Amino acid sequence: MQTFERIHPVEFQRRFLTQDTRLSGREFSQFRPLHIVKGSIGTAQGSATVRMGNTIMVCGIKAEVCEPDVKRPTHGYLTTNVELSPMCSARFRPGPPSDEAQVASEHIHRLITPSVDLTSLCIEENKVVWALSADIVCIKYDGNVLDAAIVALVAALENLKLPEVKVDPATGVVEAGAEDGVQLGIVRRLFPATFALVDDNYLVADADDAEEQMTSASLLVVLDDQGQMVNVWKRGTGIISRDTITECVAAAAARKSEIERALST
Amino acid sequence: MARPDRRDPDQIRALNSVLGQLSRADGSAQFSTGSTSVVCGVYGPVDVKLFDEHLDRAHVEVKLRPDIGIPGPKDKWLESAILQTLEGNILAHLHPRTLVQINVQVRADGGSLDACAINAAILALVDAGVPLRLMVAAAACAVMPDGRIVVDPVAEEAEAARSLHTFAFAEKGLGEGEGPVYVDSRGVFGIEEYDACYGVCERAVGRVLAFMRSAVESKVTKESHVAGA
Amino acid sequence: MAKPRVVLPGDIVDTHTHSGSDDESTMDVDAESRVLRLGPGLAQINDSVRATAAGICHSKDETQFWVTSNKRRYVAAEGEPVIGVVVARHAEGYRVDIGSAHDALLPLLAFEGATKRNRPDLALGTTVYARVSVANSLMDPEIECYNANTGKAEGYGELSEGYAIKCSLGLARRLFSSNAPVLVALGASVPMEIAVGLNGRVWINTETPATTVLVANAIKNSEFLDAKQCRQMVKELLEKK
Amino acid sequence: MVAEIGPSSIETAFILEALGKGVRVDGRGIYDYRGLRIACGPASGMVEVQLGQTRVLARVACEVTRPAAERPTEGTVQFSSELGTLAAFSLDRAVAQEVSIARMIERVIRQSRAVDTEALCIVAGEQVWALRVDLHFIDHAGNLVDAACVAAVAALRHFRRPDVTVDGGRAVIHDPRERNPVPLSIHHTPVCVSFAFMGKAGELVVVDPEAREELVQQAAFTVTMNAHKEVCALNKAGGVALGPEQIRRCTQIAVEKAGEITDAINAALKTAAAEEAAAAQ
Repeated sequence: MQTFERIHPVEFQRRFLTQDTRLSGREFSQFRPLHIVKGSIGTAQGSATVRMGNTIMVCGIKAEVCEPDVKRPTHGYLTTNVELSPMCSARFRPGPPSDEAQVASEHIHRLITPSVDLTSLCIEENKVVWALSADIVCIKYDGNVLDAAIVALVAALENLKLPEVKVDPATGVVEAGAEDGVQLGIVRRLFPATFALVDDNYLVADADDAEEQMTSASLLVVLDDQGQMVNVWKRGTGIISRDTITECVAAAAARKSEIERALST
Repeated sequence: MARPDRRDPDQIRALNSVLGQLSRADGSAQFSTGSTSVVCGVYGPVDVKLFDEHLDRAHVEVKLRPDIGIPGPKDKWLESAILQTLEGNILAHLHPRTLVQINVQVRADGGSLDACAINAAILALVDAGVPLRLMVAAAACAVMPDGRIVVDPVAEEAEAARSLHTFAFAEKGLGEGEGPVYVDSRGVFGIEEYDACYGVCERAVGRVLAFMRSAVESKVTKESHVAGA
Repeated sequence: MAKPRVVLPGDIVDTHTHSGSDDESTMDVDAESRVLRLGPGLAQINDSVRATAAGICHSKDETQFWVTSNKRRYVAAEGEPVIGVVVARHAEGYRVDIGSAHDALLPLLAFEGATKRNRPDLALGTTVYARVSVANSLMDPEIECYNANTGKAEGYGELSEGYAIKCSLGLARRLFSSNAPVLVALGASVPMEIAVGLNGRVWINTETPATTVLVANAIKNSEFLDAKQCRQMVKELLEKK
Repeated sequence: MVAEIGPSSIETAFILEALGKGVRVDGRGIYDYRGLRIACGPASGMVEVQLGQTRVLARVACEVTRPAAERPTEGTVQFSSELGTLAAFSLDRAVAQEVSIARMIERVIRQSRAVDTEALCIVAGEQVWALRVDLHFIDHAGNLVDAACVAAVAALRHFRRPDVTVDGGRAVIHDPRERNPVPLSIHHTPVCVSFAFMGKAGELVVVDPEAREELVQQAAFTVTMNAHKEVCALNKAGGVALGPEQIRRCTQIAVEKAGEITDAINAALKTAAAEEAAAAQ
């Protein structure tokens, strides 16, 4: 069986898809179970590890202090960086971040920015604010990195603790208190669900690496706490019909409760 | 509450396109919707770097430069959006071991830039004679705080909007039950709002496709009346 | 024969085949199916013939369909005359840039009277007029400077003087047909040698550089003019000289 | 249109032979510029220049930043350009890299103090305006320098920055919709006039070289003048040596050409201002 899979990967997958099953035994609309460990990195102010089948992402948030932007004196900073290095999969080459990694970083940044109240990062207006840098590193790549990255980031933000900070008015030097301080209130959590159009006519949820090779279109649906939609992102020229997208939104709502349960453990 | 430029909610800004003006590019198109303007030059099929070479098809690449500043993550994101929307539409297997390079230069961003860039890119591909499956066009709309849906929002409206939606459709995909080629909806919105925006953008894309058809037709007839075809 | 009409990529071309369920006239067609020969710019995509390029769709006695479109990037096609510049020399021949995706190979023996011993010696940068002998999408194109059957040069070979200009493939194709209005108008009053390459390059040679530049500008200006306007434009250029 | 690895031998020979008889490949006179079209707008500080087929777009933008420690009362003007693959796909990498036009334009505008950086100060030591001029090469048909210089200078003069009122240490930046934006203070308009020298000893000279002529030139020389007929800069990067006589003749020709170009810039800015005024009613 191994050689057939290696020589004709497409044909091999097609054998399963035509019988409405998947190599992994999951239903077409079934997501992989989520295992979340919060605070997995001791040295980071906030961290979380997320395992979704064989896709593992670790998110670490480091907090530093810096001067606010002249135009927005009360706003702190939150930057996101997704790392897809050769460590997690042979498809990524060493060197500068690949297009896929840069696009994922930018997309997650666009989704998370309205979800976090940046003014709560302000220590002293126009002088000192918190700058959070979230690195989301992929340890193992088995498809659907975007979902795992978003959940890891949300979990890490929930885990984030910023030390008490005092600014010495004379010298302007910032001292951090010893014990762990306030929990940052994240305004709105994000619940992602990604669907992939495999072999141009099977829509599967949470595609793994093998299925991703045969994907002609991918659809990301992100919901917020109240179940409202935050993002619909459909890429690739494969056609996902209008009604299918509506069905995916419903499936995403189901996935949301799974994520909520995993986040609360 | 009227729109800043007093347009009707379902009115697109003035469309303008110029085809085949660049001397070096194999095909070029400048596409403008109101003050948002993008020029795109396509080279292809040309020689490809060994690293990118595919034995059975052409390699498609998008290079985008913003109007202001050095290219950053936002531009990389838009590059990927254009590539994902148009790559599958190019019959790449007809020209193996070659490169089709889509160079997108943003001239001015007055709102709804993503849609304008996709429209400029498809027209440049058509002008270059790169073999394509279908015509594709894009349009954007915004849901304002008071619930109104406005098509082709200007930058000012986009900032105040509750959610922003960009859709791209293939010409044959309209109304035949087929779906969108590209969707990017961001903000806070329910399924009904999403559906409404889907319809508004689908109609807007229909108008953009009609505009594109007349632009290409006038260029083709201008070139061919000499041949007495 | 359906009258030629402008098509855009994705347009369904009405080929009157009995399987054709397209929007245009629904003429009923006799039962037996005919072999359709699709030229450039057309492709069969799940049981309908669609255009893949923008241009004018022509048809000939309902079996041959093709789209003429104006492009700039040359895709080598067998039998077409081209003008190229030698960019490299290898053991088995020269590499010639003909403006297509890959440089063409010009074998050393592809010249009139070339033998193992007496082979042509072309320097880098030489301009040659040649004919595409091998062209398919998987291989680099090959060109030859003689007619392989007769062994005669028939005008192909090195172009040692004069000047080559670049123009669109559509214009080159029109110039290639002998009755191109601009060439007829120019030929009447200016003694000149012209070689048209279908890869969008035209070689011009006249007695003085001034007239060569005049001919080059006339050709470039003629792209969007019809026959009458061409004659008028050439007359004005000649008077100004 | 097609890859231009290098000029073919008959092209080189023909261009030189024609030039010997005072004839240029596109029919222009030796000292003639190609048609110059300058389009300002629609955005503020946006100018596109078309010199024959060469097209350059300039965009000016401003931002409030903290001044450099050593110059607390001066704003900054930064240029950036890249001869990317849109305009120069077929030029091999070496040529594209070496053509750093932004540096030349930056030197010309900075050394001639065309932009008053003192006027860019908002609150000394705290906040100043940082100007950015982005040059985009859209089509390269020769002589990018002259087109880029016209575009940069015209864009700086066309640009309007938000108005600012300062009371005490606090500066209020007014939204362009409430208070009309303010022009920059530009002392003068430096204009580049480029020459190409061809032939073995560089004896054949032309103004505003076209792409094919640039491939064959032995040396390039740019004279930068301002409207008061003063030379701001002379720029020659390598190539065959030029005698004092040739340089003197070039500067003389440059005076006349610079005048024509400056008039064209002023005319374009005037029509743009008129259109804006009409649109504002």
